[in-house]
Amino acid sequence: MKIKIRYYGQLAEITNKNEEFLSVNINTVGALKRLLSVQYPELEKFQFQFAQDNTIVDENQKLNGSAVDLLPPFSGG
Amino acid sequence: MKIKIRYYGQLAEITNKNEEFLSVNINTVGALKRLLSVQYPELEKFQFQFAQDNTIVDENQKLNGSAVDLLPPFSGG
Amino acid sequence: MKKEEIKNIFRVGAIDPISISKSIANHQSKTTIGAHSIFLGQVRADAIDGNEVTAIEYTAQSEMANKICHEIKEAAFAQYKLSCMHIYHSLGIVKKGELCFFVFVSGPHRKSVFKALPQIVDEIKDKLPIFGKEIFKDASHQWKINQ
Amino acid sequence: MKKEEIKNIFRVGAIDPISISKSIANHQSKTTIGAHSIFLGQVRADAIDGNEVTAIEYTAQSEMANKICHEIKEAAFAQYKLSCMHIYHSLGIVKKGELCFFVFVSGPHRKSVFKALPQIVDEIKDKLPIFGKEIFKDASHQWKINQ
Repeated sequence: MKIKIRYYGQLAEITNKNEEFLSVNINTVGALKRLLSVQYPELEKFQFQFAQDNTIVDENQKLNGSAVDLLPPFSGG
Repeated sequence: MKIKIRYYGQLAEITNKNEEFLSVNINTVGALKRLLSVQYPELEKFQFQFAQDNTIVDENQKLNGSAVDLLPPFSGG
Repeated sequence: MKKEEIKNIFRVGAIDPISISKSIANHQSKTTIGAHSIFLGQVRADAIDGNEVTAIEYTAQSEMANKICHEIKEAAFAQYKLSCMHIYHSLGIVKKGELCFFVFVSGPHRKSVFKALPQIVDEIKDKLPIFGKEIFKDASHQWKINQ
Repeated sequence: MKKEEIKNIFRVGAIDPISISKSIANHQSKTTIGAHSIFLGQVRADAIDGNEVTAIEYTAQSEMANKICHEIKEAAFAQYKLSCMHIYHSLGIVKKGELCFFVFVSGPHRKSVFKALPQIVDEIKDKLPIFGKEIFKDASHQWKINQ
């Protein structure tokens, strides 16, 4: 499956990109998380959440082909 | 003693004046209240408070020659 | 903070929205402020027995009202961490839909301003000798009662 | 009340005080409103280890933020007696002393708006994927953390 990953805030800084397409052979958000930790070891040091279809999702969530967002802690206002 | 009495809000309507000077032979706010109830029997029907020197006073308060304000319930805002 | 003098909170007629934006803009040089909160009272066209309020005419014992308002402000400054506070109330006629009351509280953080603002608004309504006369469409009137 | 569509809360750059007075003035025809309350967030020039914040640069997952903000508004309308609600948040650079966040709640009476406003502000800060980068005088930066 080819999925779009979008990086926000400090995570865009760490990965040095706002988004990328990855061809992956995995099914869950948890598996994606492990894959990204290999690609970007620095990520391990940071708190972040995943979102798919504009909704926060946990690690059991199935990847459905929509873009996946990596969101660091929110600091609006 | 000559004192200035000031009437506010609905009380100005009832007495038909904003202020008046009264020459009185009394010492307390309570006595003034009784005197004004004679002069304006309609006042008995209304809730109001007295103030002297910009402070709410009770009926035991001595008249000190400053103006006395008759204040109906407050409705600012 | 230096002791503030007693200010005149009263303005003749409605409070102009433009004056509110000026008041806000005046705070842009105060860079320790992180949070502002504003309350605005607006005259409602309440219908009472089929008759509609078209305006409120405000009168006040303004010297006493200004003195008590000053005490309310000083108490709020002592109780909460605030940077500044601005209060205006209308005197005279304010038509339905127009603004009659403005309370503007600023501080470093939102928690203090959110606690202070309702308290100040409630105290002003409770303690200041201000009197509203509700004027109806048919030119009759009744004296406003605060809940 | 008709179902509202999802609105875009984001504005590029600082929020202009003039737009706030326009927003206030737009409510003068709504004569069932008696109370407005406004929250404004302003960028503080916080000093951190001798370095001073000169601006915050905001980014967001704006589609998700707008969706969640819409849900927060709908929940507040269901919970409190409110007439209207307007929310803006800045994207991009907002300099110290400038406004980055605006929440405006109106209703017939003050009690509802005073309850709704802090709740809406807190939820927006907690739940919307918005990210602030604090830019210092010496051009270094750090990522803002909400308390």
